[in-house]
Amino acid sequence: MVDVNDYNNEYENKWCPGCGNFGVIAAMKDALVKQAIAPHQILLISGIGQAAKLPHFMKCNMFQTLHGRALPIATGARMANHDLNIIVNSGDGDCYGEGGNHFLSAVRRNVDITLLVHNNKVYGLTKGQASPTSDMGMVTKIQRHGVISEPFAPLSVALSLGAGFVARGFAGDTEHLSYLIVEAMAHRGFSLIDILQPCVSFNKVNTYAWYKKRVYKLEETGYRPDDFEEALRLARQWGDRIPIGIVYREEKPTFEDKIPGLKEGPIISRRYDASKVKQLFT
Amino acid sequence: MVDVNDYNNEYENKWCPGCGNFGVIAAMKDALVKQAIAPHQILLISGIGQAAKLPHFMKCNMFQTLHGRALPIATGARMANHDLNIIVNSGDGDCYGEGGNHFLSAVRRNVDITLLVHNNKVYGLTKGQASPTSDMGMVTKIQRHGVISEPFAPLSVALSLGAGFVARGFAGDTEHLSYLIVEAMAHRGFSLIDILQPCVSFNKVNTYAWYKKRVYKLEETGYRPDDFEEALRLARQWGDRIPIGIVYREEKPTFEDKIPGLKEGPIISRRYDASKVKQLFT
Amino acid sequence: MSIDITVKIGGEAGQGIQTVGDLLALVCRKAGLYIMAINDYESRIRGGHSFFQIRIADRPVTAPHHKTDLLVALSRRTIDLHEKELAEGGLIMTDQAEDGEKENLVSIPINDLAVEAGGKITANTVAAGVCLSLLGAPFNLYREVLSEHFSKKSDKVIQDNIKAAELGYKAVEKRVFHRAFHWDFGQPKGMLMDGAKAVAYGALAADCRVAAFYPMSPATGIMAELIARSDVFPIVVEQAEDEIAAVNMIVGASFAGARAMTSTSGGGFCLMTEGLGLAAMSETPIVIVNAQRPGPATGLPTRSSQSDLLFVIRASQDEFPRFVFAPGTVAEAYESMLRAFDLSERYQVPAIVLTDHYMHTSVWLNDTELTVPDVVERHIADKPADDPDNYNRFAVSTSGISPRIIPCTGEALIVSTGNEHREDGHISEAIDDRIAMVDKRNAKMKAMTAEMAPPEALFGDAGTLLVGWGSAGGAIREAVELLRDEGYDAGALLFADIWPFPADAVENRLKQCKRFLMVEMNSTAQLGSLIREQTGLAHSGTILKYDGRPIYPVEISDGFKRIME
Amino acid sequence: MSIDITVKIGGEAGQGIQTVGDLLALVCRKAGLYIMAINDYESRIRGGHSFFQIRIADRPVTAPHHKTDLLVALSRRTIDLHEKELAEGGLIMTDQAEDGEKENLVSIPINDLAVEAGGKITANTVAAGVCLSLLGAPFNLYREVLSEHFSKKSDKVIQDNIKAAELGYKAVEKRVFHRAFHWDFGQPKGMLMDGAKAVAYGALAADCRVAAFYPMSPATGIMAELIARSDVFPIVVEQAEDEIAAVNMIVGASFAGARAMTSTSGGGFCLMTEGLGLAAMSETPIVIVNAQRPGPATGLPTRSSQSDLLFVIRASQDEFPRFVFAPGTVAEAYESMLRAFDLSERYQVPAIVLTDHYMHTSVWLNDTELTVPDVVERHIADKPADDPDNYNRFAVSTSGISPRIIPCTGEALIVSTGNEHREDGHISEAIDDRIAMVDKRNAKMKAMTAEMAPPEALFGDAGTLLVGWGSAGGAIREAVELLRDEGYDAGALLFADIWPFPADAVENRLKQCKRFLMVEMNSTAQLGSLIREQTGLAHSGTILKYDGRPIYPVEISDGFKRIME
Ligand SMILES: Cc1ncc(C[n+]2csc(CCOP(=O)(O)OP(=O)(O)O)c2C)c(N)n1
Ligand SMILES: Cc1ncc(C[n+]2csc(CCOP(=O)(O)OP(=O)(O)O)c2C)c(N)n1
Ligand code: SF4
Ligand code: SF4
Ligand SMILES: [Mg+2]
Ligand SMILES: [Mg+2]
Repeated sequence: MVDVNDYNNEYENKWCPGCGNFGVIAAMKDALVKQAIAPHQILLISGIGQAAKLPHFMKCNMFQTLHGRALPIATGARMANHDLNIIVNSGDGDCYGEGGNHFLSAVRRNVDITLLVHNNKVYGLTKGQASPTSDMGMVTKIQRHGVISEPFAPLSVALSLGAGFVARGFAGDTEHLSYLIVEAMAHRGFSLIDILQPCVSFNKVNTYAWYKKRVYKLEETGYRPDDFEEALRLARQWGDRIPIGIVYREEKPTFEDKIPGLKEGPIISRRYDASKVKQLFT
Repeated sequence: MVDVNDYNNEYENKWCPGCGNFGVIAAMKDALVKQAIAPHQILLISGIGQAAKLPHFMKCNMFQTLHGRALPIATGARMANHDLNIIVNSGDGDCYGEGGNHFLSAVRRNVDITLLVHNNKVYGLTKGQASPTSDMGMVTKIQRHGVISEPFAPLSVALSLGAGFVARGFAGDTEHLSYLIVEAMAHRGFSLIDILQPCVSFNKVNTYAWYKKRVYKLEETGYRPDDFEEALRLARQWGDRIPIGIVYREEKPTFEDKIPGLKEGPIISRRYDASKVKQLFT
Repeated sequence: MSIDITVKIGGEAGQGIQTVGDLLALVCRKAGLYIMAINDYESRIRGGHSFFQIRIADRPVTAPHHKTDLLVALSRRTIDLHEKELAEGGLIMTDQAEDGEKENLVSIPINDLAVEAGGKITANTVAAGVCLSLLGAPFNLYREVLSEHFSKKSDKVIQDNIKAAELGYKAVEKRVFHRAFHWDFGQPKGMLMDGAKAVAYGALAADCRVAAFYPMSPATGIMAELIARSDVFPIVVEQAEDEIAAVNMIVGASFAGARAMTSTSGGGFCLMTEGLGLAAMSETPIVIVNAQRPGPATGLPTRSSQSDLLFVIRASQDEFPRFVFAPGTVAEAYESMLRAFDLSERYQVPAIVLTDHYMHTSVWLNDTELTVPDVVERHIADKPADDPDNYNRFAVSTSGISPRIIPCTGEALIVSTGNEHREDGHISEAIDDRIAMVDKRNAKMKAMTAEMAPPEALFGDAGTLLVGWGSAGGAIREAVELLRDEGYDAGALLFADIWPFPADAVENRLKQCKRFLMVEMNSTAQLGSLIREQTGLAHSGTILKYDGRPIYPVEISDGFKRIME
Repeated sequence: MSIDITVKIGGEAGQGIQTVGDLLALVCRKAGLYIMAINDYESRIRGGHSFFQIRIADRPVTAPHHKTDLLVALSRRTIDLHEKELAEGGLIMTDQAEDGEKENLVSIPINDLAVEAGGKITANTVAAGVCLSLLGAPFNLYREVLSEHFSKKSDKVIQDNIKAAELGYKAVEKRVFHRAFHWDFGQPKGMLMDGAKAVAYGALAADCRVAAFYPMSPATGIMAELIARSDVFPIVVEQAEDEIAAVNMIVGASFAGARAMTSTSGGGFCLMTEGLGLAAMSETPIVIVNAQRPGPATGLPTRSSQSDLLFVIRASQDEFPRFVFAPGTVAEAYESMLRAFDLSERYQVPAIVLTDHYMHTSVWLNDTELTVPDVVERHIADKPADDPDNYNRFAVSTSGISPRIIPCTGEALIVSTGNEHREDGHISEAIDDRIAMVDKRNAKMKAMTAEMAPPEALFGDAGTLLVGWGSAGGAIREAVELLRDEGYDAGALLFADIWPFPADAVENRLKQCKRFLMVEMNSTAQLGSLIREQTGLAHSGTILKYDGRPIYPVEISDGFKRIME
């Protein structure tokens, strides 16, 4: 039996008290325990940022990498061993800013990993600059006259590029988020959960209260996430009402399915054969 | 009077005979002449690739830069001097592959430039690898078992990120393409023309004939490019019928409009004032 | 007796220790004192442990001191970690006392006093008040500083803070601190300046018009400073989607006629190296500030290092001339920016300014006068206007410099590319063109080398020279003093101009000494390698510190003695 | 008399000159001859001018020859450009003759003969037939090669080509070419191999399981070769979205347990430098091949260069151990890959293999036996299985090497990061941890240095040594022969193992000679700089070529003589 305590470690947590990330990590542990996955059976990969520190605060296999680069690292890991169960923790800056190009490609590849983007709509670790998802007009020390770029639209872009599992979670609703994580992990192929995550230190706009007033659960509306057009419409809904839940789900052959060399199992499990090398020289 | 000959130079053209790029350059020259823009009044910026060589084959101001980086270069040029009239020539690999992250940001910024993507759905200059827009299953020397990634969807992604001018052209219809270029240049803000461009050397799928059978002009259907939902639907249309023309158009404040420092004119035209510097030390 | 006192304020991130330090610095400046302060913090927003350490003196001080005279402990951990650094007769001031008053411990209920004064938010004002009172600073001085500091706030805020200051002062009225002194040193000797500000001001003085960056510690501070000034100065600053975009944006901006810069740290610099090569190939002037921190990879994001020297000199494929500066003081940081912009445009090559976290986040009282150019020479060609048809952007010349014009400002057309090219800028694969262009670019090196100042010598005729570069210079300077006071025949050579390497001057200097030792904030003595590469001369020992923390003068003098034994 | 003949086939891109060359090479190999061939083409798909230049000899040849005995001109421009290179008694064979037969000109209607044989597509077979006939090669040999070469094609294709060959042969039946010789040299002496293939085969022999790349000349060829073998070998190759993704993919793959590599050229390598640092910090083994071409920036994409040496040694912020190899022959290229993978895993550091366009696209007949390991040692720790709770990925050890495990293969947990860290892999900013980890990483350097082979010496006791590295070695080798034949006291030192620099061995060697000259394909003699940095010894002159073209032995011997005068 896997217990939530199995996932607790003694490493000091470095987030601000009240940070939305606490909700995310609680939901993750809960989801892993629910699936009876033990710490040595899971691999967390992250980039750099407050979100990306998460793996340090959990006892399990982990690799925290470079700002923006978690997705190619995870893709490479799956190429080597597609039995690995991988969750990627990333921030909005990490994933949609520095790592934007990799996000596009990971979706298009349909690599079988679960991506959790802790979307606090701000650069937390570097002290509060606008991120790609910051709403227009948001004022920061750097964006003194307010953000002037259109916000990045993760759900719409993912859908446009054929993503098979597109969801939105809320760090303030751990139970619902845990459910989403379980579903995302069950999904074969790339799954995205963009998580609305309050940053109590730098984002004074999109607070817990702000979200609580606005979010509603798709699961409670009878919505079935199999209608692409409807999903596209919901992906764009923002403002007074913000949907959380599974926006779209469709299983398709994964990246790993489509690579002939992986049919026989993980490439690392295959055998080295000197005779084949010798044949090269004949 | 500007004449098309003003744009001809003696530098040897290096494209393959029959390449779709010839249609693009003809359309560009035609569009510039129509607008009575002289060679010293226009600046072409490009990346690296067959498409990106275009500026060399035209007599005008030009800067061919790095693979993937034409958009940030153009953005920087506009920051310095937003009176510059800039066209960016890019390839599908250049713009949606190596430069994918910049594409996302250029759209979101709404920088007032005109982007022509010569989309031949293949890496031409590097001899025929798949590009981000190659259709699934397309076989190349590198993609021996066919492309396994979902193709990049430039129009849908641009629309998702708030692009104000989204069009598709066809290199085989110079006149129509010239019209699109004129419209795109007239548009205040970022304008994208994704150009279906046959590559006679490496793309044996998406040939002139293949396109000619499929493309139809939106202008001939009575379509008005002001309905976002409809634009999104058209952006996804591919296969038997492929729309060309202006898919969406909406003017919004540009990047340059929204930077307070640019209100008084191009930043390079302002005056250096030593007394302001001295004030820093008081 | 000369004044040399170190106050260290420790606490958690978010507690505002920096405010305490800022107030102390302002009061000291007003009193005509000199200061030098360092900022130590972790890569997190709340909690953990950080400190601000300010050295107060009646003469210029260039490095931090390793002993603390007054330790202000806003957290228990501050005492645990730093008690051992207390100088003889030093005091700990805290609101965290567990075991009551001790001889060297002043227990003050800072938060209670703050609440009494008008709110917890004034706690830092209380704390600074306690410090100033212990040090014997007149209350008036502090009141004036508070009034100025909060001049844009409401009257209530000002009054609350003055009240808080008073309460702090009174709380230690009776306490005699034998390091207290008479605060009377005349007019302020200069301006408080940290490296980030110095770099930003240098850029403004150089008429930088466009800046692009991606946030990265410790470089972001420069951009924050530029942005804060962008209402007054003609400058546009854009936060890019990544460092690749940032460097290419400034290449574009410079191409279009604006002086342009970016700033970053190691990992971001990696991503800029391809763009650096484009600037070189297209001969587009750009300025990149690389604010070093320990690596490799993410390393220690809020710590300091001098470990990118050899990387920035060789960064990007193939060979091309570039400038590399490594200023050692805030004044040099400012002047380096002026020179970087000017020389970059004069020679049409990229310029890199190497700073570091220590330089960026430390504060000095700068008493050096800084250059403010009356006009900014842009080195733009005007000739092409006469004969636009025959304009060649890359015309071969003996100096290697070709006439540069700005696109769309006249009839002459500019053709430029990152490929190898002909004189007219069009791509060429011809052997002759390739050789001509490589030779043309390399030809600049001679005059560029002549622009480089030789390293500053301190007691340059001493038997043993301590050789260092960049921000380590301050500590080396004081180490030389310490050593000479103890009778050692020590001197120093401090590099601020790194590349093109002023080889002849260095060789002449180093040939005269018996031996030289490298003092660097890295683990392999990179400047030592470069000196050997350029002069053939080998150092006789190293004093290296690579734990991310600033080096203390005494660490250098101790290292010196160890080697000399 | 020994055989040493150069045939040069010139024409436009897309005309298939490469096929002519390939056929000649195959026939020569079958005849027991040696060959060495270079490939010269522009950065375009059709048109322009390219050539394939094959040197045929009865003993190993390591570099191209500057004179052409038989010039096959499939375009008029070939004659214009290359006629002057014709050796005494050399012939031009062409279908482009304007002014009819000349003494040194054989005019053949190649296309007409091809059409006669069955189609224009056989033109290359005709051309090769003409060459072979002129050189006196027995027709049977050619027929056999054609049958093998087209063995997977239809019978008609084979017959057409044999017909074409025959027509080519007959067309010059009467022509006497005084360079014809008797084709009888026994069995094939080895295998035809270009650098790209050698690198790819080395990777397969090293059991590389994952490769990721972004297309870039001249590196893509390696990946094409790996992909072509991926049905037989357990290897997955992915075209990444950019070079940043490519390098990070292989870091991920290696972390997950697969030997992994990427390949690129300068601009792509720039983009990989941050990932290189991640590999270093997380001590994840990776192999990067940087196939050099002239820069900076896009430079000359289809030309060659040796100009990234100092860059790759210092690339990425801060300091860390890495291996750098620069193989000089195809056999060395193959062996370097084996060693790069093995040493990278043994020491848990990144390894860089520096090749270049010339190496990748040239073909040699390799007669050296190549190592094929029976088992591939992976240097993975098994200990943690006994005590998973106390496993520390970055445990400090005197060798600097810590036990590496593969995630999710047991109970022990792996914790890794690109930040500075504790022994257990969690982020740490503590001074002790930082110093321990830097020292641990640096500690590997000693044993790594011992792995490095000293440079190969040719007449190492000669008075003057020509010093070079990588693919320039072949030409230097022949230059030494030329010089010694002329009575000069010349030798050479050829570097294939570059970093960690085998300083002691080099110093010992170089101290013995009177002088040494650097022979490099760059404009600043980068290895010369490195030698001086590492040994203090300065070269006495340089023979540098940086026009992107391969260097000829005679250029080196001429340079030598010029310097010695
Ligand atoms: C190449 C590079 N550029 C910049 C940085 C600095 N950096 C660290 S975290 C971060 C942004 C963090 O924002 P986000 O990803 O949204 O994470 P958050 O802290 O908000 O959770 C940046 C810019 C870096 N580490 N590496
Ligand atoms: C950093 C970098 N990576 C790779 C390359 C090699 N490269 C040159 S052009 C090109 C792709 C061209 O494809 P595309 O942009 O679609 O242009 P096309 O040639 O098809 O018009 C690549 C990968 C490069 N020049 N620079
Ligand atoms: S800065 Fe924001 S995101 Fe980071 S830990 Fe604090 S509250 Fe959380
Ligand atoms: S390779 Fe394709 S895109 Fe390039 S010039 Fe030839 S036809 Fe055009
Ligand atoms: Mg964030
Ligand atoms: Mg293309």
